Amino acid sequence: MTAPILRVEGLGARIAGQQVVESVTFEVPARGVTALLGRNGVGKTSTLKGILGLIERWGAVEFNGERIDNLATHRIIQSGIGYVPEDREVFASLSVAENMRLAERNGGPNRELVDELFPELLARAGQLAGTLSGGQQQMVSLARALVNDNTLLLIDEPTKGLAPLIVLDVTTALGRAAEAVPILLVEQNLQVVRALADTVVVLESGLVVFTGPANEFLDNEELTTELLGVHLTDVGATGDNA
Amino acid sequence: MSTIVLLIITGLGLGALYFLVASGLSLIYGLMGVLNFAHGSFLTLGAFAGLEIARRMDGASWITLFASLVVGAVVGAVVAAATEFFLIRRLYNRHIEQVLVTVGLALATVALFDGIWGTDPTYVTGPAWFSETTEILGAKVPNDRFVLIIAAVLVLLGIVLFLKFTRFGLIIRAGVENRSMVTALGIDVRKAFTVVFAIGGAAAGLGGVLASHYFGYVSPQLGGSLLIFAFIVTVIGGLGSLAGAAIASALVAVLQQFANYYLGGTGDLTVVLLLAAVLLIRPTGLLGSKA
Amino acid sequence: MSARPMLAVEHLCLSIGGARIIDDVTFAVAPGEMLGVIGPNGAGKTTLFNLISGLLAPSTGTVFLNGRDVTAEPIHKRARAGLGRTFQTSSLFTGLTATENVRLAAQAKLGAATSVIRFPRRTDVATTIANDRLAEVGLSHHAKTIAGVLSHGDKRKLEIAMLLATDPRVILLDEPMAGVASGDVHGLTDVIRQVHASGRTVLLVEHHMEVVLGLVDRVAVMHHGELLACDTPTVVMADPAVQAAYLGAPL
Amino acid sequence: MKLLTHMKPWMWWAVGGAIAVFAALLPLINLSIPGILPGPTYTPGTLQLLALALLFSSLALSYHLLFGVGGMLSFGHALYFALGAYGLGIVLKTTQLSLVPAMGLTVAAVICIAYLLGALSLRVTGISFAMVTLAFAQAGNVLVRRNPQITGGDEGLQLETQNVPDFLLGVLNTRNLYWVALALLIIVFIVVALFEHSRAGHVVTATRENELRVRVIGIRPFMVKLVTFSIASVLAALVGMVHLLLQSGVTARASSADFTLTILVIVVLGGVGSRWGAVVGAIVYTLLDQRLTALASSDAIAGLPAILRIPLSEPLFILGTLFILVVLFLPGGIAGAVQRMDKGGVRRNPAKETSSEIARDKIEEVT
Repeated sequence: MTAPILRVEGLGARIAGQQVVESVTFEVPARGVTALLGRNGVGKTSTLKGILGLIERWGAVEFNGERIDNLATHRIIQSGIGYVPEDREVFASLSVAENMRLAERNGGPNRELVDELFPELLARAGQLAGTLSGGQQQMVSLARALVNDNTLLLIDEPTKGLAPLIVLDVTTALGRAAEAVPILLVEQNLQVVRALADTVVVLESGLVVFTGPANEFLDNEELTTELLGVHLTDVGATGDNA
Repeated sequence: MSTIVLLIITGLGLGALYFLVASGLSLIYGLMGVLNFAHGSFLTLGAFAGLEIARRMDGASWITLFASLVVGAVVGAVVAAATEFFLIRRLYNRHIEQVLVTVGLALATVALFDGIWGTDPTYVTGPAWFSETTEILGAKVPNDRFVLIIAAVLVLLGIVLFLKFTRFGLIIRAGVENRSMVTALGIDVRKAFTVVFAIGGAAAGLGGVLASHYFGYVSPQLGGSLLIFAFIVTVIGGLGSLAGAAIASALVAVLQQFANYYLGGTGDLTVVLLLAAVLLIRPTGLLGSKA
Repeated sequence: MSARPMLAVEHLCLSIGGARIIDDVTFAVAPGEMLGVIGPNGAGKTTLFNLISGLLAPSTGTVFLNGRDVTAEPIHKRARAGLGRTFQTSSLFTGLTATENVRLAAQAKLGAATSVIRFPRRTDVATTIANDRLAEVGLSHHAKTIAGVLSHGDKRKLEIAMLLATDPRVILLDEPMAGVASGDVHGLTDVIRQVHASGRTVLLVEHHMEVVLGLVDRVAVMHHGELLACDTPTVVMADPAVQAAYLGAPL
Repeated sequence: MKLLTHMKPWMWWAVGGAIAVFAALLPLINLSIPGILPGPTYTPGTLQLLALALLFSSLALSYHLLFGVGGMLSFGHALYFALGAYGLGIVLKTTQLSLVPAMGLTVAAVICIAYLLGALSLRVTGISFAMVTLAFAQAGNVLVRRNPQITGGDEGLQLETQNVPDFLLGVLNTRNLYWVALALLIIVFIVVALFEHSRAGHVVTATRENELRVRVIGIRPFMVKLVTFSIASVLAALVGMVHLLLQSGVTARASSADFTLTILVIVVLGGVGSRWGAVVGAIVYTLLDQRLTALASSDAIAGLPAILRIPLSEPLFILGTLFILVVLFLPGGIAGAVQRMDKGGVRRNPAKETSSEIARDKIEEVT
């Protein structure tokens, strides 16, 4: 077993004086997709933001063997972490090209991969990002993270509110990205989790309650019911995935 | 007719001064959410710096004027950047406290200017051409008005081009929209804060030197009195909107001139009434988005 | 159904910058009914609540409360007409005590909430209501606690107590279980069940399927701003389109 | 230690009452505090200064109601102080009304103006509200300066003494004015405290915290904010009236933006959200201002090199700098600092971060 790329120990976080993450401890392996699961409001997004220092946090975060919990957000990102936020957060009044230019470090070494994954964005380079569809905005958001040479990606609900066909596109793109870079993924769509994740970490009330291989968790109906509040079998999980 | 032309051009000249103050206020507010009460002091300091240069050089030459403009802008920029770096930055995201610090700074600096330059106005003379007039459509327009208008247009153009074509401009435009996402792309947004303060300070310093020629004097109160109109202009134009500030500056100042001339010196009151009307009809200002 | 619906929306649409957030949604809720609203994240459930409670104005369409068109009314008028709601993230007056929070809501209902000459007393009606509602949700022991320091589950209970104090006829609950520990889910479920049993009409947005299926009379499924289905839980859950939407598209 | 934390509400009122009685006795006793007071407490000069401190305390309390309780950051509060002072001055000058009816008339006018301007300014919130109130106050300032035949312009307005009772006039009666100022402070303190505990007070506090939530439970916050704004304005006007009597006149500075900023400085210095803080802040500020002015014209300063002499001879420079330091390093002002000391430097609840919340903590204990 190789050393984990990210080690989170006793991470807590607070938004506007309110504690949203209690004490979270987990590791992200140096390859593959690790899915961070749990019901709405358990602190998944806050955990990602806490790792990046976007909200007030405490505890230890080690990236590539180095402590990053005392660094400012932009330093953490510069050290090689790509972030795709919930709700995309593209700059609506900037063009697609400007959104990309803002994100690129060292000239954007993975430009070709991005162009290949999202050819649509090339055609719409001059368009204001605010006028794109939800799916296209998600592509911009993903492209902003993929264009750089990162050693870890934090991706928050990339399929939220997207049409099924776009979900497929996004999943494919994430699968491609995961071949090169480990990913910590927050995702509600269990089909996507099943297709991508190797490991799952499950949160409840700001604490980690389960860590293990993805299949083991997803196949255990008792666990998914208790921890995610979803009856997979009740509604007929569609079995194997692409 | 000639009176109307004179009033319009004089109004635009005054509007240019308002814009030079309001542009910085608007940029700073848009990016950082800080209402900068010390902005008037940047202007006053720029004016005094220009004055000191003029005293040391040949008072009435064009070179002196140019030098005082440059020095005024540089001093404004440096002091504004220092204010951001040493005071505002320490209170990151605590907007009320940031406003309070700029209030304290405004009080302290005006008192300091009183101590250094005295409370009485110091009179300023520019190149002889400034006090001459040019005839336009029968109106004898004092020449300094043109300089003011040209300067404001150049500043507006400069800021727009800076925002559009430089990397800092890109960061600032993105930061106005969503500051935390800018840092989440690995960019140190605080540098942009300092840059914005410096630009605002430069515009204010430039405005200070020009204001001293427009009014014919410098006093420690100069910045404070212009600042209040700049506030009104920013609210009417829409908080954080540069274009709104430009339009409102012209509108407010021209209206003020007309009211002063035709309604017996009620310009200032008319401006406040205009503000009240805008608030009633459109609380977010002319070009403001959601408050 | 012959009874006039307590709450109805007709052809509700909301477009923001060309994007359809809510797309032609029509449904009605009978008096005393509990309707669950489910759907994947970003499907428009909270937006729907915001339209009903008046936080947002629809692009087109109408909202009826007890047969009356309230589409143009401001938030506080709808609240006074008997529409109460909670928020996804708990929203309390964090600097006031639990009692003070609930009392404010009771005062809103009783009128003279903003009276300068009336002082809250231990014996007045509003305080009595406040204490009763706190007892109802099981928070009496925290009456004097500052709301900001309550546990997450207790905050959600306090929100429901505030809601009850305004004595609403229609209640919109926006993810009441969000962030609540498993251990507290049952307690909170019981509270919601009681609220419904007292004859109130309830709309419930909730991710926690167990809670939804165990409580509601009918389920509405939202997807991409559209109403995919609206029927009893068994019928809705058998619908293949719903399965795909809720668990994610088959890959 | 933790003395304040364990005090019951009635104890606070008892302590306050004792201080008030002591303050009432000051003109009758011979107390000297060298370095702080210019002379013994029975002398008119000292009483004048103390009365001024009491008036500033009342004014700070009225601003506390607006900003600390209601969360409305107004930059135009001086307008209402000036309305009181100029209003009463003009009524006394132009009519034959005696003092009390003249005050009544002025209050009625202030209520109308405050209601109207408040209704307009409250259409916007936050920073816009601050700028709009500033603009209205500035318009008032312009009116005062541009109409010298009515207001005396920059020269200021002299008090017309014809209809003012004799016991409020003249240097020898300063102690009567001192007592009036003290009575006013007690009244303002009680009014503010009662308002904070009234239903409207709770609603406005709630609105400051979460305006949307207030609307969702069925209350329209606009009215209650307007009422708060109007009460704070009338209190400020009352202070302005007594100030007119105490100073035998009023100058245009009373309506200036600088004067509002001074009130803001006092409240922040004392601790936002704390009634006691506002009172203590005003007393500290007034005494400091007076002492610094004395210092500025002293020989010790005149002998210094320019780089030290110029800043030190400007009291406002020192006060402004002090204010910046308080904001940067002393969150919660004097009240916050006292409370931290009382709690032995340990904060009870780490979630309460902002200065106003720390100060609010204290209010909870008083109630």
